[in-house]
Amino acid sequence: MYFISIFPEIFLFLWAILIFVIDFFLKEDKRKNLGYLSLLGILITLVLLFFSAQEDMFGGAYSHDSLSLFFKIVFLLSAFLAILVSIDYVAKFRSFKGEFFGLILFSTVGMMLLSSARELIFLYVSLELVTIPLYVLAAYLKPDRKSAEAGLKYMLLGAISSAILLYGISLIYGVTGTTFLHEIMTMLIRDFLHNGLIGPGLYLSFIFFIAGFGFKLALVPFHMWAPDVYEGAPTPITAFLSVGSKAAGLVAFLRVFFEPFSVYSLAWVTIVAVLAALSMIIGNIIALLQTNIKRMLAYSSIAQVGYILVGLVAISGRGVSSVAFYTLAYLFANLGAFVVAIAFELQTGSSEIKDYSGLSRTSPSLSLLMTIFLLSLVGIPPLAGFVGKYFLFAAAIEKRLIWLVVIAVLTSVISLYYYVGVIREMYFNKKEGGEKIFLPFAIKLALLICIIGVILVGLFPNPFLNLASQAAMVFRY
Amino acid sequence: MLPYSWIIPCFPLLSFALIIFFTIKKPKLSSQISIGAVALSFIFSLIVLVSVLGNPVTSEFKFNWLDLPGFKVDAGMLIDPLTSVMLMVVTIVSMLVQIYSVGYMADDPRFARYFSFLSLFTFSMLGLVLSNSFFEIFIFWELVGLTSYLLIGFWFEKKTASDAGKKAFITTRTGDLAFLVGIFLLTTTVGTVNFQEAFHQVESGAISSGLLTLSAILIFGGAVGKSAQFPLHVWLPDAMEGPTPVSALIHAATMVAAGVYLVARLMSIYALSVPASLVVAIIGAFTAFLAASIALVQNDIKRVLAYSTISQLGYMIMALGLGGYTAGTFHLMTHASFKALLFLGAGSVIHAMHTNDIWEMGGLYVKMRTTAITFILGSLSLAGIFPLSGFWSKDEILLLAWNKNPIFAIVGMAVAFMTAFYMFRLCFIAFYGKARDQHKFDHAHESPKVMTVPLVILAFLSIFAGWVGIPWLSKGYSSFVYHHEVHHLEPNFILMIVATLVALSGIYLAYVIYYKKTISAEGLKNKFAPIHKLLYNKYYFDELYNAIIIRPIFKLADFLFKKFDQGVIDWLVNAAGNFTVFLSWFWELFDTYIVDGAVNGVGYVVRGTGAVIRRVQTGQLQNYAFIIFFGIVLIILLKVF
Amino acid sequence: MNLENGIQTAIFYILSALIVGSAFMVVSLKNIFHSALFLVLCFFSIAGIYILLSAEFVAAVQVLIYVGAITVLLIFAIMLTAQLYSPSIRQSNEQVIPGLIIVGTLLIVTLSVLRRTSWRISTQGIEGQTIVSIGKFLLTTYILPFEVVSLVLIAALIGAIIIARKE
Amino acid sequence: MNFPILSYMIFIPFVGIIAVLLLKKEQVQAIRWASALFSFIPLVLSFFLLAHYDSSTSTMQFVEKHNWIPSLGVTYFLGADGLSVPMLFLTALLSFLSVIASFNINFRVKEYFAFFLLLEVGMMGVFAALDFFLFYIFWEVMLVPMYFLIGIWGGPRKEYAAIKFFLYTLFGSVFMLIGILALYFTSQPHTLDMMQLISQAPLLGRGFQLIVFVAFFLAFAIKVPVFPFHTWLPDAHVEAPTAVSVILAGILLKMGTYGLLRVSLPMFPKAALYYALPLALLALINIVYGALVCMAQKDLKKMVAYSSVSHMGYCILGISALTVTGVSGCVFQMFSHGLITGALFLLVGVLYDRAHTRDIDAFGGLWAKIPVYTGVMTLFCLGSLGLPGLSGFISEFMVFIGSFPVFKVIVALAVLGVVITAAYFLRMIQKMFLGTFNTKWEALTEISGRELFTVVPLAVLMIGVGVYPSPLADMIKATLENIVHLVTG
Amino acid sequence: MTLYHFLSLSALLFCIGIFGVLTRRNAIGILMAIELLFNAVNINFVAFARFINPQGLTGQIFTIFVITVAAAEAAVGLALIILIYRQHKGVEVDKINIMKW
Repeated sequence: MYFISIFPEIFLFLWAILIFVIDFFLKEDKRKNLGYLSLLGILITLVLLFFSAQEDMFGGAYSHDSLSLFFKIVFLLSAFLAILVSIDYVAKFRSFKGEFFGLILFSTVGMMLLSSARELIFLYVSLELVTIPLYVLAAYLKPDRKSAEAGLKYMLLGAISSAILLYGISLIYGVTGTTFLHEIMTMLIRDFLHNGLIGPGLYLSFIFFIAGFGFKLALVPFHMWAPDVYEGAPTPITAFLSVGSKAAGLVAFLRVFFEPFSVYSLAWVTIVAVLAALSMIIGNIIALLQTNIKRMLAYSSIAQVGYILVGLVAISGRGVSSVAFYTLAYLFANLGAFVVAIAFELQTGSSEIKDYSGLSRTSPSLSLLMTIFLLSLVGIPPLAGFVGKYFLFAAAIEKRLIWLVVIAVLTSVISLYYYVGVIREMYFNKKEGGEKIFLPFAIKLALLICIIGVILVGLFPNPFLNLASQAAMVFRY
Repeated sequence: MLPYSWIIPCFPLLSFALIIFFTIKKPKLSSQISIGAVALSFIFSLIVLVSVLGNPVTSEFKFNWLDLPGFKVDAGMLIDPLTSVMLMVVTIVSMLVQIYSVGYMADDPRFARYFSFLSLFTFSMLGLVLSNSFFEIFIFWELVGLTSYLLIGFWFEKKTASDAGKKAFITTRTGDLAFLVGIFLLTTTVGTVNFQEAFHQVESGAISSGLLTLSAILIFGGAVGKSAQFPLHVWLPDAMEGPTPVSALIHAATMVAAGVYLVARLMSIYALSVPASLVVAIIGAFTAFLAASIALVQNDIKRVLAYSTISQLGYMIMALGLGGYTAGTFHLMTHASFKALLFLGAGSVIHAMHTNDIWEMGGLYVKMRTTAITFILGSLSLAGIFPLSGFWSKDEILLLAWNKNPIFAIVGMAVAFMTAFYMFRLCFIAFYGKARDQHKFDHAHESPKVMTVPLVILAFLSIFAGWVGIPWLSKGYSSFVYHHEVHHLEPNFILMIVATLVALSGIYLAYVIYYKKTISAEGLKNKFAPIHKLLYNKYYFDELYNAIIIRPIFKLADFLFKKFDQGVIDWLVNAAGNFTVFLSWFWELFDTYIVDGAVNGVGYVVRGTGAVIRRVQTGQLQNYAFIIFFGIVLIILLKVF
Repeated sequence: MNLENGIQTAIFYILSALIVGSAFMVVSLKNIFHSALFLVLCFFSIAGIYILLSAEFVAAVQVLIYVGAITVLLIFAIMLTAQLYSPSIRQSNEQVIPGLIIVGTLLIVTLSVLRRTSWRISTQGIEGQTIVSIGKFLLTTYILPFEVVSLVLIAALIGAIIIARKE
Repeated sequence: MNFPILSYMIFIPFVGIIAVLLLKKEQVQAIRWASALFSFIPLVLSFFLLAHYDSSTSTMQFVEKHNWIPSLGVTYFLGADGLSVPMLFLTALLSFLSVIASFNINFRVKEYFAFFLLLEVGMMGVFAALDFFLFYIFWEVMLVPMYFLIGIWGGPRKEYAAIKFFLYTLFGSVFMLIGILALYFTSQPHTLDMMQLISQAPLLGRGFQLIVFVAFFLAFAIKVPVFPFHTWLPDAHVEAPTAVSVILAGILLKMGTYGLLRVSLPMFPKAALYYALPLALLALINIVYGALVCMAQKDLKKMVAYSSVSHMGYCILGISALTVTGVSGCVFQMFSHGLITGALFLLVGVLYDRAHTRDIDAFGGLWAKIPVYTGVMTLFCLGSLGLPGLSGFISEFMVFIGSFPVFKVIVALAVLGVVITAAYFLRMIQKMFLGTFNTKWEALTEISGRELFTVVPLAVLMIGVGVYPSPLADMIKATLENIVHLVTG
Repeated sequence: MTLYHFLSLSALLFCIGIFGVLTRRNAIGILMAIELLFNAVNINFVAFARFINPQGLTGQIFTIFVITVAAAEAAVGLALIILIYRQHKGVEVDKINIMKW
């Protein structure tokens, strides 16, 4: 038997509320256990997800299909890992330990809704549900000036970007007179058949949409917030941002641009392609000079989005499935790297790359894992990152986007340099008095999940690929 | 028996292996093994000779060694009269020299190694003689080169010695380049590396005369290198740094003759190409004259002999160039005997005197009679005095030259004259007159039996070996070793007499100057100072080569490494550097580590741009907002309008 | 053109003038408190525009939430963040000129685009009680966003508390 | 045969890695012997390979094919033919010997051997893989351990050398990746199976071939390395620890030429013909340039490194000739250069361990002190300078005779390389071993049994191939004939 | 009084808002400017609702949602500003740039 398709979201939301409630009755030091509770919630949601029907609801405003399924899994995974690593991290907060998890869950619910949203009001509102908790979470380390600054920057720029998005939405609404994606599609197709050219108003709205989603994806030139926020925010949140909210932006992008806007794909694809190229180039180049690992990973994640879009601009089933697949691969590798960073930070309180020197001597296994994650991000086979990139490039090449792929591969060569920079610190240099990094159980578990993910997705990508290609079948090309 | 003659080279090889791996610590045993081995090969080659004499035909034995389309090699042996003769020469000389060495090298720390090298050499030389294909002969060709390198540099503590070895190897190898290319040219055209087949193809006109000439000349380049012909003759005199017996064996009797042997072996090619054979003849004649003239004024006993060797080799080459297959090889044989004798003699003198400078010797006749007598016999033979071996062979060549082209005959005469002169200059200075260095003279003594016996044997040979070629013999050398058909030259008495007279006059002149001293050597020297200087410095060949070849190459190498591998790259780095300077009031660019390599150049640029771009990330929230809107406006302007 | 239209037009232009003027004040005044007040004015006149567009309910909401809630919040915050009446503080940064350029171009571009776009103007106007139909819509078609926005509010609420609370 | 011998050869070292990782850091001896064992088994297997290989046909043998990632058309497809079998054998042999040679590593032993075995996995895989995806994976997998091996255990400028190597090779291989994808999508039906792609090669358009050939060539040329891309080599070779230099020179360089033979020629016949002359010219530059640069070297190891540049030039020349003899010469050269240069690096390492310098001029007259070492060293130098009777000669000769009919002038010039090679090797020998003994080295000890054990097999093979090459020739003949036929038709 | 009038009005307002965002040093000022942006959008929506689909009224509904969310964002934003104020004793955003490059 199947639940109604929105049931998982409802459940997770209620669970979040439950967390808040229990939080009142727990003593400050017990509250970290709420983390395990929320993990349980996520697991249950995951299970429910597979037992919930794939159908449209609310007159097509909400639809749970293979695409949203895939991305909901991604969201839940990233939330799971983020919470897992937070359990020991929350010790840094003086208060509101419980709410931390609750807000993450809220944001996750938002993402899940977003991935199913096929109506613009709903899409906008759930987008806000994703981001508003994140504003708070980014500023969660209150005494830390960096954290507060990150929160403010994120919030203000986020508000601006959502205003831009709204303007775009309003224009679309003006052109088509509706906010339901499928209706918009029919309208646009009619226009298209009526007069092939794209109207300027529509074009403007496309651009505003790209800008709005580009902000969430941290796509050049809308990426500026990312490095600062990533650096300032509590590291688990940085991890969550770098995967969860990106994926959210991605899925919204797919929904909007591949269903209604696909008619005029020629109009927007070049813009996106160019922005992708810029992201790869700028992200990688600036990352070369970073000394803080969080900031470095921020820039690298900007570049990674560029790679993802390489697959996207090849508007094809292969392309979309490659995007989905790479998101998964990227999730494991990137979160893995962050988990290591968190473990290191928890012990040494530093996230400077130079402090990693000699890590391979004091805690070899940790540095080995880090190496694997980073190499996966570079795209060294047989790790997940490689298969993902291969798939992306394959999609692009199939569509003869050679120039883009050339840029992609060259920049990935550049990226090698800074990823390996960390490895070099860990393995080649030695530091006196570096002590072994202690790994709490939760962190161990997170690392285990990530490493298994990276290697499994790399060596036996079949099931994941099938899932991804099913997700891609949602759209017509 | 013939099919089994592959055994001949195997004995020395075996002994080489044995010595290297087992008896390197037991000098006595090693020498016995080595000598025993060569003795065995001598016996077998004797058998071969007999059987070939029995029916003088060319017989080949081969098996497939490598089979690729376009490159099929049958390893094997080619046995004909020439081969059998060469086998004899090689085995005899090598055997005698090894016996002699037992005495000469008696107190050398690396006695065993010395013999192992000798065996290796004998093996390679025999292999070379037996080869049946260009490929195979080239292999052994290189191997003898190697052994000669090892043996010249045997006393490697002496810088001069190891230098000489290197020089020899590289110089000959330069010749081998031409040889190699020639082989490529010929074999790829006729499609086989086997001698017989190649000859057959060539004679059936499978290759255009132009190509044939070219390849023939190129291949001759190999001979020029090995046989120290002009312009690659410079290595041989230096090679005298090696132990004297080695000089006798390798640099007088056998290896240097390999070039001559090669030309003889390829007679059917040269016969078909007039220009090529002409080149050969001219080179030979020129070298003969050149070397002889240099020999006139040298003071180092071995160097005199070395130059005489060069000139004699030139003689043979000239003969072959003139189509004198018989004459050339005949002289090769006789020359082997008396030149080996002379070297060994010189060796025993040096052994006694511990010096090479003839002006420190003198009056040795009384001290070491056997050596002196044999040496003088050798000299006579070399000068070509009736009825010693030298006479017959040289006469054969002169006769041939006279019939073919008198100019060469005249050159030959001149050379003969000079030869006689410098040999006896040597004899008179070394063995007669009074001792110049009393101290050395007192310590001088006759060499042990083990050294003198070979001298005697060789002396015997250098008297009688030539008699097999006496023109009046009905079944002489010429009717045994010949190319295609026997051409029996009518002996020419006038020529014989003239030749003898020339030789005698040369001897007389030497007698007058260095024995009677009626003409002062000094006077002459001063009178012809420039010429003397020129000759004394061997026409400045070494200096020339050093200036025009060796130094430039090193310069080039240095340039490529220093300037190019690092320079170009530096240039890129600087380019990157300038780029960064131009781009930047940003210090990040300069704190990067020192780099070389284009990659780093690029890296520089990338980092530079990075440092520039990152400055946009000011941390100013409103700049970020600005960028966002700027981007949007830009896109709109680009796309919508 | 008939009188009613004329009046409407006149009102529109007055309101527009108010809106733009006050908005400009908001972004340019040295004294942040004054600009807050101008913001209130701006919101009111926008409400007026809504009424012109026969969206009474929206107008009401505008007044309630914006004027009632948000501006109050803003002023409250301004009070909290002290140093108000010190005109010595520069209120605008050095981005004025580039900002003007960007904004100007954007404005021109947008206007021309909007001008050149062919809108599907529907002939009939809004009739009857909009409030009723809006209510219907909110509880039928748009029930989902309606629910979700409540989550947003909860999240914002909790968040605001967490952030703002002193430790 | 259904026994998946290739998979075993590839993955037994991997088992070795696990074994090594399970051992304790302190159990140095155990780690050493374990890795020796796990690199020895593949060697044994490779003998089986040689024994069971049927040289009469050019078809793939020991084939293993399983579906892996159907949606990408990726299969787990292994196989060996006359081209790969010798390389696999060489890999197994050199890896084993290098492991033995690495016994003197005392610093972070565990990691060292783990990386080393991983390296072996990669190399084996490259030579056995017949599916492009698989090929690329192994190709890349090697880079990582190599990076660490150079970077951790290398010489003074190790980090620089390591990252340079990594960047260079990755730069090349990403273009190969693009090429692979391009091939995949042009093939009908889409496939990554090399054999099928080869069979489809004639269908490819000329322009397409010309472009994609370059993409692949970049990757291979950097590995070889061909002239403009060679600058990573001296750094990497010089800084790397002995055993790694051996692998670098012995195997990694061969992958470039192997790739050219396995991929570039059969899949882009038209391009191969088109680019033959430029290739030959590059080869010429490699040969002469490399040799000349050797002359200028003071550092022994650097000299050997540059000599590789020169020697790999012969391989390229042989390939560019597109004649069976030339290509066989190339394969011969690959094999013999693997043996000789491997041994040379081992010997250089032996000396360096004792003297702690590689400055040629610092030595002198060593023959008197360490005759055995001198003898072996001289032997290999002679092999390297192409002395007849040793493998170097036969391969060079084949290359020359194979390419002479095609490029007369180029070959005639390339022969110069032979003399220059002789010159710098003899110069080196003379400076180090001849002349008066430099008493500074009184304490120098003779080469040890273990070290001797590492080079003797190589010497035996070198002489064996040199004296009687036909076994190897017969093994590769059929395959190469097929390849050349595919190109020249 | 056509649709274009209203759209131009909103565009104007939007641009003014952007100007404020770009130039206001005071964080609260920026927040106000952002509110202007939202209002501009709202005008768009309502105008479209009026002229494009009068029976649908989607625009008006959207406006309501926007207003609500804006309120929420304002709340969070102001909280953040207060937090910043506590740390920096000021709310000038161009002073808040610990993190850069």
